[in-house]
Amino acid sequence: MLNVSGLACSRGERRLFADVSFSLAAGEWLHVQGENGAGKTSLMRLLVGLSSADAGKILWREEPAPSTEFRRDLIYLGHHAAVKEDLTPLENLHLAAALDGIALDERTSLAALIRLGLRGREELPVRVLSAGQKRRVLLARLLTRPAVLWVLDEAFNALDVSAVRLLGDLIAEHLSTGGMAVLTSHQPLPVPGGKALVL
Amino acid sequence: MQWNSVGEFFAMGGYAFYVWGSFGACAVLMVAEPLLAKRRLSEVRQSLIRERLADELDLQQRTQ
Amino acid sequence: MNALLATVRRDLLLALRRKSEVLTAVFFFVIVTSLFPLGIGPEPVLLKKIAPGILWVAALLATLLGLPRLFAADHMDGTLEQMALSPSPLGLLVAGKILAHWLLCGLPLVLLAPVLGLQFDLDASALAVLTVALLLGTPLLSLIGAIGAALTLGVRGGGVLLALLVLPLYIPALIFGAGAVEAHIAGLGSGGHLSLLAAMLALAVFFAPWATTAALRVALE
Amino acid sequence: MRQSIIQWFRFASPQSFYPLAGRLIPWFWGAAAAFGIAGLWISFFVAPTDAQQGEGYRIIFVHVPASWMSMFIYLVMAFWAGLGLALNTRVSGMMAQALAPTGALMAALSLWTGALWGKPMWGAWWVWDARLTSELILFFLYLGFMALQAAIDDPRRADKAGAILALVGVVNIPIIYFSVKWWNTLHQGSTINLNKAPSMAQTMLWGMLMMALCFWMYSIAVALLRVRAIILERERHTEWVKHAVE
Repeated sequence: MLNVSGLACSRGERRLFADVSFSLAAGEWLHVQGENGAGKTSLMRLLVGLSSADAGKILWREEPAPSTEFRRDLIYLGHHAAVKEDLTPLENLHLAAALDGIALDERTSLAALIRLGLRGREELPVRVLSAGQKRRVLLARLLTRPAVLWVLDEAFNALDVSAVRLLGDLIAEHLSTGGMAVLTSHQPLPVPGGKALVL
Repeated sequence: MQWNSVGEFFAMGGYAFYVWGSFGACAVLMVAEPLLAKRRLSEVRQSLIRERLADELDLQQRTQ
Repeated sequence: MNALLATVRRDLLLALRRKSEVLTAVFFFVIVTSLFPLGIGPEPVLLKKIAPGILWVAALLATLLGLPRLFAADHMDGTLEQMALSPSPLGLLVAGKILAHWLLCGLPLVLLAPVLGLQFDLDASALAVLTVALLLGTPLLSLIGAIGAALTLGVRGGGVLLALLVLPLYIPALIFGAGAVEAHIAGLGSGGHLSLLAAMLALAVFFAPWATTAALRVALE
Repeated sequence: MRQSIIQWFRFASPQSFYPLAGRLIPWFWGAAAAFGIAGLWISFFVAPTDAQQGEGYRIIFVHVPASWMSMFIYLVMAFWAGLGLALNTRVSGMMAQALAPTGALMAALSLWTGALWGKPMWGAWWVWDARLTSELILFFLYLGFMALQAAIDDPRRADKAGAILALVGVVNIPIIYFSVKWWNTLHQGSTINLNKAPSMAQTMLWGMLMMALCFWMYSIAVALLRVRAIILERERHTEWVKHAVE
């Protein structure tokens, strides 16, 4: 479903990578590896359509991405917290859903927050939560926002042992229902299978 | 030709300051701008030539 | 359309949690307009003559004050990135943010202007024209300002640069806005000015969100 | 048809534009000098003394061409910027960047000569005349464009942001000009206008035309010179640049 061919990217004068090609089918995931500065994040941003490639093509369901359909199927979590500090976790989830034009009932959002271990913090402003808990609020979007392709950049950072296991389970569940994922990480990931791409 | 003498020409009927001020400013700036642009070009060129020389010297030292 | 309203609701909710930021611009407007009589002297005829210009310049600067924050916070915490990747068109979300900015920074000025106009001895009909002119003009200021805010997002010295980029583009709004009130006071009728202001607003509603979106995509790259 | 499009795109690459610009520059300098000599000859020795403004009116022979060029260069700049945005050609952005300082210079000259004309004619260095005011705003627009480009480190982003600003500016210029004119008539503008010498004789028109052509050729030459520097600065890490300089 996702076909990437001949992708090239340079930052300023420096060529980061060239001729990156891979494809993903339902239930598959890709582990993007590489040293610091190898261009993992640049590849992720290229992939989701935040920046444009020097060369190469990205096809989603045989159509060139980024299209509206691609964006509907995509969820991207990057380095940023991407949550509003002044709002509560619950408000954050609901406002994000509203911006995306997706219906979200309170049952689903509450269940997502509880699954991510935020019981009792649903109505506190995010500002008072710890860094790891903020990260969990963001991860809750994986449960409230239906998407086929998950692009997670360093999603396992700043998470404790139980959260790492939880995220691993979430990804495994997602893959088993026909989803796809592209992940970057330095450490081995608690998700079975997966293709590897070294930059 | 309406000028009877060089002095009259430069006096510009009493408007010398204004007329020569205008034409003079144009002349000065329109000479200065190309010179600045030219200097910018030669500076880049010089630094490129320096870099190439450095490359050559580097290569020489390595082959020795 | 729902996405637009959702953005408006979100930004209003956020502003409600941080009231001080909204109130700064309003206080600025009040203080600046009150400073002029103190600097110029209390002569009613003169004050009446310069009132439209002062109120408009103050409104312009007050709008400018809130502009750097329009996208900066969302840019910092990554929510702007999420908006750019949302299935909803970014143009609509941007339009929503601009509308919210106007509701927070522009509308209070419109509502306050008649009160401040009293300081300058403007009569009731002149105050009405002033309010209508600001009602048409302040959204225009928000729309044009949004382009500048997007262009200078995350750029060195962004705030000052924003003023340099946006203020020249504000001149037509200032001329027709203040001109409407002056023409009314002079007995010439303000219809022409106001309809030109409305025409510019229509043009800006159409183009500004589009240009802002393009600038934001460049800034996010 | 297809062949000619490819031909055009060949020149759109910095690598082929750099030597092309180098070959063209002397021709434009020559043309600028020829038109300049002809223009100056007409301005000082052929054009008669004006009955109303005396010799002071001769300022229009530089003021009007500078004003024309300052507006024209903004249009050309916006054209290149739009081309760069639409086709993603690298040279376009560099051209826009190279043109801006020359445009700003022309606007500055127009303001300076306008002030020098205004002092003897209106008795004041600065009068809020519609043309001068628009010129001042245009000058600000140039400064904004240059400041924005200077503030952004990544040249690709600088080009794109500058392009959007130039296009916004070009939409606004007619609106600004019109609004300033309207404002000026409402506030009783000046009666003598710098740009309409009362008895605009044929020879005066010729003088202005020659000087305008001189300024035009000059602008092209200096912009090409600057774009060559910009090309080398930006492409300094490519292979071809290493061989381009001797």
